[in-house]
Amino acid sequence: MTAIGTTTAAGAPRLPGWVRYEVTAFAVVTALGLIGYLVFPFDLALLTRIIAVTFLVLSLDLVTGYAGVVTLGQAAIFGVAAYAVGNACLAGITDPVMLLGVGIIAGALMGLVSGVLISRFSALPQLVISIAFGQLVAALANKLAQFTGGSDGLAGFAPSAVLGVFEFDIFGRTSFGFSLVVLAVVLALLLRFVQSPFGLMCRGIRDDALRARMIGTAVYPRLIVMYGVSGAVAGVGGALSAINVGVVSLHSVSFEMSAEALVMLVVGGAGHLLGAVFGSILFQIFGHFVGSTNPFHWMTIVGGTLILITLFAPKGLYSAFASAMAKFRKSRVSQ
Amino acid sequence: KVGVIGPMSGPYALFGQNFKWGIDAWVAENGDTVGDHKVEFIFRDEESPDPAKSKALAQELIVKDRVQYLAGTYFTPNAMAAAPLLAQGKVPLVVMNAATSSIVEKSPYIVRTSFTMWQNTVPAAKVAKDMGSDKVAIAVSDYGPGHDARDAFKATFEEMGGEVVEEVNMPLSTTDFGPIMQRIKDSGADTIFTFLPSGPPTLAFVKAYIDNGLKADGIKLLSTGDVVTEPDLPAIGEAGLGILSTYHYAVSHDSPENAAFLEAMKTVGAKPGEVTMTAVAAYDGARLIYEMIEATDGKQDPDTAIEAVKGMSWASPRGPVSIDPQTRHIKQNVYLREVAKEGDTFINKETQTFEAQPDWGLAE
Amino acid sequence: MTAVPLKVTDLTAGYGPTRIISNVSFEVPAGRKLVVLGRNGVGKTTLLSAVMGLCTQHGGTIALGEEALSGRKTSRRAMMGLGYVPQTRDIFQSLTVEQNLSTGIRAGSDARLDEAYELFPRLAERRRNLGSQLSGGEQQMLSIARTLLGHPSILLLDEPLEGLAPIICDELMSTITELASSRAISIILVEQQIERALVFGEDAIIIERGQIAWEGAVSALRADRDLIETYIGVGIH
Amino acid sequence: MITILSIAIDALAFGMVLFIISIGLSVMMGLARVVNLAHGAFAMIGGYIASYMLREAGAGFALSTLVAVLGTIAILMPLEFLLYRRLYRNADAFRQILMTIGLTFFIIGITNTVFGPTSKPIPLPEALSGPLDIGFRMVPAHYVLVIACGAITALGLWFLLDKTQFGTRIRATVDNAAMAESLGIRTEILYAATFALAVGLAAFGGVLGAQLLPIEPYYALRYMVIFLVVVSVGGAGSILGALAASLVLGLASTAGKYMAPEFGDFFFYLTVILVVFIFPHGLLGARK
Amino acid sequence: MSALLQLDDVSMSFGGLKVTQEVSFTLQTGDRVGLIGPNGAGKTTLVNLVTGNLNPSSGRILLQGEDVTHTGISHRVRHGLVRTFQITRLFQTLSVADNVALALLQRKGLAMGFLSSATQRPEIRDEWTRILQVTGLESRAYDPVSVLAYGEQRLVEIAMALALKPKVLLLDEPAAGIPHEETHRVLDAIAALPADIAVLMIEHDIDLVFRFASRVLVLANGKLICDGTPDTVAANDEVRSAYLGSYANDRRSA
Ligand SMILES: Nc1ncnc2c1ncn2[C@@H]1O[C@H](COP(=O)(O)OP(=O)(O)OP(=O)(O)O)[C@@H](O)[C@H]1O
Ligand SMILES: Nc1ncnc2c1ncn2[C@@H]1O[C@H](COP(=O)(O)OP(=O)(O)OP(=O)(O)O)[C@@H](O)[C@H]1O
Ligand SMILES: [Mg+2]
Ligand SMILES: [Mg+2]
Repeated sequence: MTAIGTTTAAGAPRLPGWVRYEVTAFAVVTALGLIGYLVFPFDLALLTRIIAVTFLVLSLDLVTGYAGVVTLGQAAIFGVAAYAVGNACLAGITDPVMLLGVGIIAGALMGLVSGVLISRFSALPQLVISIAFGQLVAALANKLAQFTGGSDGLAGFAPSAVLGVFEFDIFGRTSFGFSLVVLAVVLALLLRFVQSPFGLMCRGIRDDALRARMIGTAVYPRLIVMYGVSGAVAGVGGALSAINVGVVSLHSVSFEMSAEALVMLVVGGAGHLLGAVFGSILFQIFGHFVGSTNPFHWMTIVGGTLILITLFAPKGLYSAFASAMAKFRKSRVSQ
Repeated sequence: KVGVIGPMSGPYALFGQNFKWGIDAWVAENGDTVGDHKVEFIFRDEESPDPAKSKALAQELIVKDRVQYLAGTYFTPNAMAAAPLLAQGKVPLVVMNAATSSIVEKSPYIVRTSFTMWQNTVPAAKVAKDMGSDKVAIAVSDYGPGHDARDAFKATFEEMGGEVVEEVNMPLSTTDFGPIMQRIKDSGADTIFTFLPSGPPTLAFVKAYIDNGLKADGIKLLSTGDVVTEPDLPAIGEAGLGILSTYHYAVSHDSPENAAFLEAMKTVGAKPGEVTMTAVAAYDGARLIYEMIEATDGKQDPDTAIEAVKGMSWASPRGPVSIDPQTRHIKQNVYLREVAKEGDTFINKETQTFEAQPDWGLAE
Repeated sequence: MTAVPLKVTDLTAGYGPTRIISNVSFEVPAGRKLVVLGRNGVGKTTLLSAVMGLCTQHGGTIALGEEALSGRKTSRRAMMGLGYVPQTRDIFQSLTVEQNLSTGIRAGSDARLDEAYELFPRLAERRRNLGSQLSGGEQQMLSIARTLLGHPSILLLDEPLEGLAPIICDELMSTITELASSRAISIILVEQQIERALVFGEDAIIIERGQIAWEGAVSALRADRDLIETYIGVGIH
Repeated sequence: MITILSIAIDALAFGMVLFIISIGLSVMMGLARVVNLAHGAFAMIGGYIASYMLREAGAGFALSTLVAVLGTIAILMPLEFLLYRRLYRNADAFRQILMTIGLTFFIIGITNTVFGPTSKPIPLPEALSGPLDIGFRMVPAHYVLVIACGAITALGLWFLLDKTQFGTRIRATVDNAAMAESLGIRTEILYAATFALAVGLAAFGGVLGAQLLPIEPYYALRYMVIFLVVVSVGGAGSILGALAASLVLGLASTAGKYMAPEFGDFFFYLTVILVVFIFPHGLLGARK
Repeated sequence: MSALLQLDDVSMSFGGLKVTQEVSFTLQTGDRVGLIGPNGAGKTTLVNLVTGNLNPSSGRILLQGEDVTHTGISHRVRHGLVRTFQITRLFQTLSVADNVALALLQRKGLAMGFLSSATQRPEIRDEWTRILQVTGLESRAYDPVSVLAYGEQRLVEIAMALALKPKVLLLDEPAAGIPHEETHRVLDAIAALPADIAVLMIEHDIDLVFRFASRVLVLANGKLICDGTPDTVAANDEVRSAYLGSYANDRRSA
């Protein structure tokens, strides 16, 4: 259960000043966000929620797509971070940026813990440990009702204005703007991160852990660190979700959430950050669209679509898109 | 325009479906206009307890579809998530299921036409006492409503001098109840009080109760109506005969209003075997919304709207009900029912009535 | 199984859309031994897997006697008499040596495991070991023995000597030579140990960048070392 | 003492249910190398057929079970041809997960529309329903059926897969399909047979396990995690491993529920973690 | 000065099979040693014991004087012990350049960089370019390893070993699958290494061994049966009958 996605082009010579790549990504995300803002001014709540979940999918891509650790317990990190933010907010830390920090720290810590547990193993045992870990956290969240509100959810907290200026409004403009900026920044950083020596090494570990050991890499500690980074990213998502919604429920730590994130990742294409973003956005928009036009046959339609995707874009939509683009370019050149 | 949020897909889709049937039944009887205002219901899918998603839905309904009323919400956290939006959006919310007592406290613009666990459970404890039970084992699902049921039963029963000899909180995912039955048996209880959310496990629970010989030993089973919802009865079958439950509605309720309601349900396509109390809550919810529209003459004025329904009382398919002006929660009769067979169909036969029960959870 | 000639005409093949070998034609008459030589990465393995139907065939024909092989499933080709020893050995890791061998025996054939143990006594000692617990050379032996148990009429050997001790190489080459003559098996041998290959083979082809660069009798190669230097590398001898 | 014995009996029965219902998945994951998240859906189809046969067609229990098994295989074989065939050789677990989840959703959606959302009972014959007195306590009579069927299934499969040429060839194919083909093994047929076997087992488990895991549309997803856990703890493809895992986890779950029900899930998953830590290669040390 | 690598009475068995029996030898600075022996003699196992892939049941292993018998694999690599695999193990989805660059980064302690570029830093880039030239792989730098022919993958194995700048290099059949006439690439690559490191090569290509080694160890049934110069080994009757076969005659006649 390793070796997912191809990274053929990763080593191709890049133009000098390759930093531009990240800057471009930042600009593109922001631009896309602004377009979303202008075209769907009344759907900002949906777009905001999509962004929060996108962080979860990104974090999953880091451990699964890049480091080859298959997990169905990633939502535990997301959810715990969200609970941490909710509790911090109730305790009086209401500044959204500070809360984001709380989420990142909580996420990173949870990431390290799950890394210690999960990345010790490989293949099926690993998957099982991740499931068990997620279920344990979910069971605890249900039990520790004084911190989580149990099945009623943790509610009743309200973050203050972003930077003291932008109040959270009913149209969700502030939520959206705040989330979008955070996404653009984090994505740019991550794009850089996965090209770094550390990121490359993780991909090496994914391919063959023993080989990595044989060039002197201490595999286990690295996976834990990778998990920490991934946890921080999931923590951003959890924090945004808590800040924007004002309620944290058991759903955010649930198995369903983990599984859905995995589906989104695979739909987009694991092993590419942009694939994760793609998958998250497309899947949720599609799900929302089907859910609102035909809620009664939601499952049939979504199920059918997933099957079609595996038939026609087996490596995920991003790869399909990328190779279609490549073909298109080629055909133009040859003309 | 009214936005309805309910579980249209997923394991709870039956109840979302019932929301729709209930509302459709009301519209079928009363037309889709109030004065010269046309009423339009828009349905959105909440699927599972996911407040982030529900909040987005509520927000979308308010800002994009510009609804004047929100209704529905099956799950408590989802209702909680929508609450802060109501004041900002000037939109009242008619809760048609979510049963945690505190929901109505989250916003002055919330009214509830369903029930709360406390409301249904307190009478159950009284029933137990009346039946002569001394030692009760409580087995509830380990989540909010389960805890409410447990606390309500225990408080009431102990106050009346009964003894609770065993409390079991069962994980929601439990399907194998053998060991739990064994534990109850070992506790020496003479009666079991249970609450599980309606669904496949309820069936397994009842089966385990019978198959492990508890029924044969004369241990009584008492529950809230969720364990024996009408759609589940055929699956439980003969074995379920005689199970007692307390609830605010039985499909077999004998009244002209109920007969008319069931008739209307049929005309909108509801299958007789699949009607649940959520349809009634939705039906009554629609009545409130019509009332509110009339009171405000179609304008967006939540204060007037809510004022208009406070204290309102009417004859619902479940019996006489009223909206408590203080809590904005529905006051209603709670019935003791027994599973019985009438012809080929299994029903919950009402055998005793507890009149005009408030939400005991808020009354505490 | 009676021996039939293998005829390859204008074969073009590769992996997916990529073409690795193109327009390769040759013929192996029944009972003849052909050696295929060439540098690393020129397409020798690809040629053999194309004959087995394990990679994409883009053009040309492969025929076994009168029957065309192109388009047939690999398992069908094997049933028709092709036996293949891949370069990577491809031992079934989770089966024991004995079970590995038994997979080589075709339905209805009277082959016995003992044949394999006679050929490689080392395997008899290790019969209960899992495939994953064999040394490199033992895996090679197992792979060869497994294919031989299928009593193929045409044997495709991809660097079978790799990893074998010199003395085993000797024995193996003589066994195969003997098999070839006693059962009239045709053999295609890809081998980097050129000395041994030249002793063994009758005909030879040399491949360069996916095409046949030279073909002829082995004796010609033996006589003219320059040929080898030109096509394969700087001879050290 | 009686308590311990009593827990042991409950555990054995629950363990056997877990086994019967998970073993098809183990076969699929171990021998066809497909992480088949639609396993629950397959079992559910079996359950629906049995329920229909028993309640509408008035057939007997044994016949209904047989029809359920064969019927499920018949319904699903086209899927083997259309979908699963593409999954065997390519080791991309993600693609498998996605496709089988999609399939599960699809089946749930259809089932829900056609049969409605309520659960469909599988009534047992008189002799097997109701309580059975075993001296010191009453147990559900169907325990006997489940335990017997579980034991027979385990033995039969173990023989088929470990002792016959079919088993050897299947495992050869799993290890390296291209090589197996090169040796003349007809892998497509083997795969199809394995698929049929796994599907039949799923349906069988769905019917027999229905007393504890009731049949309804969301069955397909509701119990999938447990199946997956049992198979993985036992080691995919290992029959005895799956049996051992089922019994151990059944015991953990039963004892946990008896002693501290409010932590039921907790003990189950804690045991899972402990077992994996102690036996990282599957309970019976699956090979490799 | 202590030996670079020293084995004292190292033993190991799989179940009942004694694969390594009280093997002792030392490798000194500058040693070029061949390790030969029949198939299944325990050569690969011996390498696995030295690198830490397997644990000996008794005996000691010293690396530059330090007892590493019970330390982890990566620890030994960081102390200069590097091997190649008989059956190639590479990062299959990464490009050839990335494979080599990873080894370089690891050696230079740069592998924990989080936000710098991996393969394109000048000092890394120059070095992998050079290594790929030495091994004749420069034209395949950007191809993923998975599309390389098997023989080419073996060269990548060697390239990665070079990138790690070993003190002790263990080569497990480095030339298998490379045409006889091209094995000089392997020798060239080794010759390009600093003279003061110790190299141990397992190989069945006896020509190559004898060209390369100044000393040959012979292993049979887990025991060292011979340790000497190529000529003494070739003349040893036991070695000839158990291992060399016709080769010994060829050599004499050559
Ligand atoms: N699976 C594959 N996908 C794409 N290209 C491949 C694949 N396998 C091999 N190639 C390419 O095909 C070419 C020929 O490979 P092949 O394995 O046939 O060479 P070979 O002559 O057998 O070499 P060697 O002596 O090293 O075994 C090589 O350039 C290789 O990169
Ligand atoms: N995991 C294992 N379990 C049991 N036996 C094993 C295991 N690994 C190797 N062996 C056995 O140990 C012996 C030595 O194997 P090793 O790989 O060291 O041989 P080798 O000398 O490298 O041979 P070759 O030249 O063929 O590569 C072999 O007979 C092999 O079957
Ligand atoms: Mg080759
Ligand atoms: Mg070896």
